[in-house]
Amino acid sequence: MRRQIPLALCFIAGLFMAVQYFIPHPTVQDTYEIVLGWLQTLLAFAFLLGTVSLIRMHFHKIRNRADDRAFSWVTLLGLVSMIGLGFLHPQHQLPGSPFNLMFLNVQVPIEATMFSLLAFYIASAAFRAFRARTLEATLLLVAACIVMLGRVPIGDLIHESIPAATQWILNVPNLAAKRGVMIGVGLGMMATSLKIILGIERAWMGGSD
Amino acid sequence: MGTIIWTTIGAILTLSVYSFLYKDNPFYKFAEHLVVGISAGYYLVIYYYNFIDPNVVTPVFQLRLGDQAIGFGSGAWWLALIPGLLGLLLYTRFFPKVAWVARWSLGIYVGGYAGLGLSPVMQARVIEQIGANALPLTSVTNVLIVVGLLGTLAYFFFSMKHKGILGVFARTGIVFLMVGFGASFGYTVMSRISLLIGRVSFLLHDWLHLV
Amino acid sequence: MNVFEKMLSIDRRWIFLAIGIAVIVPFFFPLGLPVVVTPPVESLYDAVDEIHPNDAPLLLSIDYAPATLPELEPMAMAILRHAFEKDVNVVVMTLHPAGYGLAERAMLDAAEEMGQEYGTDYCFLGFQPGTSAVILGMGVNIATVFPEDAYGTPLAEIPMMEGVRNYDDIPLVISLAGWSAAEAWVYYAYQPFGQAVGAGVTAVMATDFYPYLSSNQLVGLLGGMRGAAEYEMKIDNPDKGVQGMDSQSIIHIMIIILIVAGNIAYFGARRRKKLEEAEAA
Amino acid sequence: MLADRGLARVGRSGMGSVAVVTIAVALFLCAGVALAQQDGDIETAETMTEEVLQPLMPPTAVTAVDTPNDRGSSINVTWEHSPDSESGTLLGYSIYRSAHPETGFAFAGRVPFVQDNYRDSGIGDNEPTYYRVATVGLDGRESLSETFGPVEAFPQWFNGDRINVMVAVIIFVIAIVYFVNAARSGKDLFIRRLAGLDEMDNAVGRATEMGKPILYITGLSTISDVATIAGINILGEVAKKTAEYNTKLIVPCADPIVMAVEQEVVKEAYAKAGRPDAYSEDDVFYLTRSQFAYVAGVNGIMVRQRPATILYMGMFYAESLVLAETGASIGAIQIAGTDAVTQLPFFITSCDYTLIGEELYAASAYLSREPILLGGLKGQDTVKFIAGVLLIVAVVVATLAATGVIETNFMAPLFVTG
Repeated sequence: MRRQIPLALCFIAGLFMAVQYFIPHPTVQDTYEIVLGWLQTLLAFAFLLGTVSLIRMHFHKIRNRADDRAFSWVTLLGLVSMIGLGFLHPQHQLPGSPFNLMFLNVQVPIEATMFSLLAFYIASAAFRAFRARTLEATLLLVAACIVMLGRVPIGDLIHESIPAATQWILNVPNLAAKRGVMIGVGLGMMATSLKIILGIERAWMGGSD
Repeated sequence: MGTIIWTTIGAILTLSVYSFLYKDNPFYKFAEHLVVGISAGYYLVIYYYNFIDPNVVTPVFQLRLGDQAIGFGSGAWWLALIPGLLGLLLYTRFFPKVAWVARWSLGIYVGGYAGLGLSPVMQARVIEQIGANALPLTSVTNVLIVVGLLGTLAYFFFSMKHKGILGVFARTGIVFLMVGFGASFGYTVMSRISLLIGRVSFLLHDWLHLV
Repeated sequence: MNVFEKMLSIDRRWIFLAIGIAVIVPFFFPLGLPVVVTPPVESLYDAVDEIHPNDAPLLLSIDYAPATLPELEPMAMAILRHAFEKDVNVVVMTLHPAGYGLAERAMLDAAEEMGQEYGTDYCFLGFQPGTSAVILGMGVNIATVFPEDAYGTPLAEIPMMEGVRNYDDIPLVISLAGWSAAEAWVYYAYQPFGQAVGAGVTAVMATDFYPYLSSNQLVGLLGGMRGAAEYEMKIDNPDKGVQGMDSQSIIHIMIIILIVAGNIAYFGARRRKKLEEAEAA
Repeated sequence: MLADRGLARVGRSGMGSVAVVTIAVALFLCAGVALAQQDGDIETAETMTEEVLQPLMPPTAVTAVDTPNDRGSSINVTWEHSPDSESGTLLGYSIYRSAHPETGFAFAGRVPFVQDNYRDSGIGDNEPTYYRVATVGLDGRESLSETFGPVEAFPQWFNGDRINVMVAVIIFVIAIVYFVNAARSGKDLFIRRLAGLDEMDNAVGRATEMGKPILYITGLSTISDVATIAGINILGEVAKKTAEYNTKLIVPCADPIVMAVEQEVVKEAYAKAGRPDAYSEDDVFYLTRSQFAYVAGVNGIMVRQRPATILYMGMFYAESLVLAETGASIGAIQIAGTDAVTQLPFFITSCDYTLIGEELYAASAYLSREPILLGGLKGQDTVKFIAGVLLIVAVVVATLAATGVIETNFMAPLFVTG
């Protein structure tokens, strides 16, 4: 019961999803869409699990009088206010609703700023790690420098062939490497999927036996 | 007026995040904890209204009297009970004694997506990629692309020692991989700086009206 | 600790500070770093430049949405300034539902700056859904697709639209788009009607458009912020594009210098260490 | 004596591999022939021509067939361009349909004049339908073609465009199952060294010595990305080690289902190590689904809890470098593994070791050394070998075709899918 049923369900769901790909008939395709809808709905249900986990962790921090417990209140307050605004305000998604304003003026700017930290980190990473220690490392840093130069106008001034070289690197070695990675990854994905469906790989339910 | 207040809030939070570049501090902690809470709440609400409400609640509780096909696909209302039931099974995790029942739902979820990782992947990532690479060896560029792909594939051989001809190919593969990675790195820099320009423009133009 | 080791152990926050300065300074003091004008931009500039003043209008289709605004709005401003400077009449329209406000904003800003008058120097047709149908229809008769302008005036009553019936009376169309609209202009305006079309697209999309240039289906092309900067240089009016490219150039060069410096320090420190070891032995 | 037995084993497995490869290539070629024939069938159906000339010349050779390999409700209408299409006097073509050959033709759709086909969808299955196509002039005047019909739309039970995909999937399944079974029967399988994984033990050991936690991140995606599943599989192996060494393991999650599965994985690992009490649900927890809010939270965990080791295994997007640079700044040992090609350069730059692409999928087999998982890896390599052989053959054929030595590139249809 504890292991056989989940493994059987996993097998049936996996087999169906793999086979439906070859059957365009509406009987199968409609079922496929229904099952896909189930999976998405299941994820939506799981958000309550996640939210409870988040609340519990911060509740424990507050109860254990952890150093940063004041900030745990901030998280809980943000969470509760968004859930409250979302469920109490019927038109929560309309522009100008409190839910939408919080999203646009708190979540969006913080996330956009976190994203823009990359401009700083890309520089510090290049300084720290781009060392011509080996042939491979040298190739990596030379290719990166050429492409960087080729993207800005100064590149043309340094040497007129830099933009063309950039294009060539992107279209030839880069393309070949990407395709190779993609094929390998495809096989890896398929093997992992197959091992899950057949119950060979069971780590997702806590391992074998 | 409202706009100014909201813009100021956004600007202060923006600066709080940038303060992390100097070191961890209470401003960053505040912004971090706030955005985790707000975004977690946001997604809970959005997923409820986009999936649970139309796929379970509406068909089961509001339209059960009408006997036309409702909800998603062409299923009847009782079909909507299934995802609802699977979803509720997940909540057995709150009760340690029956927590293992949640694995039934997880089994369907994991198995379903594993199945989707089989056939479409073979098409898009393997067959079509080989087809795109079946180039006539009539130019240096084509020769390099074919050699590069074969080399990269050779690099990913696990069950043989990289010696002899396989070793030569695998070495070639690493060369292509590294040039490719360097190129992607260099190519990305510009768009990341554009993001930073965008944030600085928000601070200097939209908020402070300096420029 | 010698100079190499000091370089290697530099606090990365100095790098962060340098990046921050490199982005902020050009906002206040545009450096106007050299921007080389490439042939696709040159030919688009020439095409606009050759339009007769106060005669048949340039059709500018501002087809971008907010997401691609930073890259494409500088292009719109530069082209409008160029046209207005030369007293070229401009008809503005959009094929993107979210483009209405953006197109109007760019048009009004440029017109105010250059002292142009609505109706005699420029006009705004607004938005019509159905990309390919709109483009094809305008090739037959603009007034059937846009019977009136965006503000409800019939086209016949707009002075500058007198004698403008279809593509025969429009020397050039320019589409600024972060999606397939620019291609649609090639397919449905150039292909059937032989209308001259130019385009401005994002940096990422630009590589896909080079084939159209080499087959002369496009008269010119602006790619990303850099394309805008080049156009701004052509019209001697450096603005957002040049500012952005200032920051981009400085930071790109700075990263390369950092890489070189890092390597010099690394190999310097290693060589010194080896020498010391040799001495000790 | 021992060496002899080893050789015999190698011989047997070699024979098996050769057999699998040969059968695979043969099957795949058959699939290609089937595909090529299918294309031929459609062409013969198109050869019904009727020419009618009118003032504004209508299109000729109007043909309609059920759309192949679909779910029904759709018919493909094709025609030959009206001679007027060259003259610049055409706006496009209008398509009309009716249940009767003579009357009741209703407008179905319009296409620009550069097009010579139209897919009429949303019609009933198994209902006889007649089609006419009209040229539409710039002035709106239309000129109708002859009627074509009847034709019926119907759904198919098999997508013939994907026969090559199906054959390839079957070959793949056979290869994996064959080698897994071979491994079950106790064959010793070689696997090449993967530096990042050899370092895993040291990395866990280092955290234990320093008395600091290990941070494990499976990326921001859901289970729908197989890379996430691979990350979960590796977590199983890592949790076994942390349970054994009694090292704190922190697993912040961005997806609630991934969290549920990972709690299961870690809890079981601790139970099996005889330390069920050492597991706390506060160690495997959910932060938020939102990309950079999650990053903000994880950055906070890094600078405050200062893990000695950080492992990134799964699917990553633009956040990879923000995470890895923050991790580097606190001096943690970092090992990454992802199949996200665009993020690999950043992990390679910022982490101590990086598993590239497929290496991520090999990791759980490598770490666990379970024979059946290693067998799967051998199967994977076999299919990779087949892919390489097919590529070489296809390149040779393409070269011969391009240089005119052979007439057609008969390999090309093999790789066309629908």
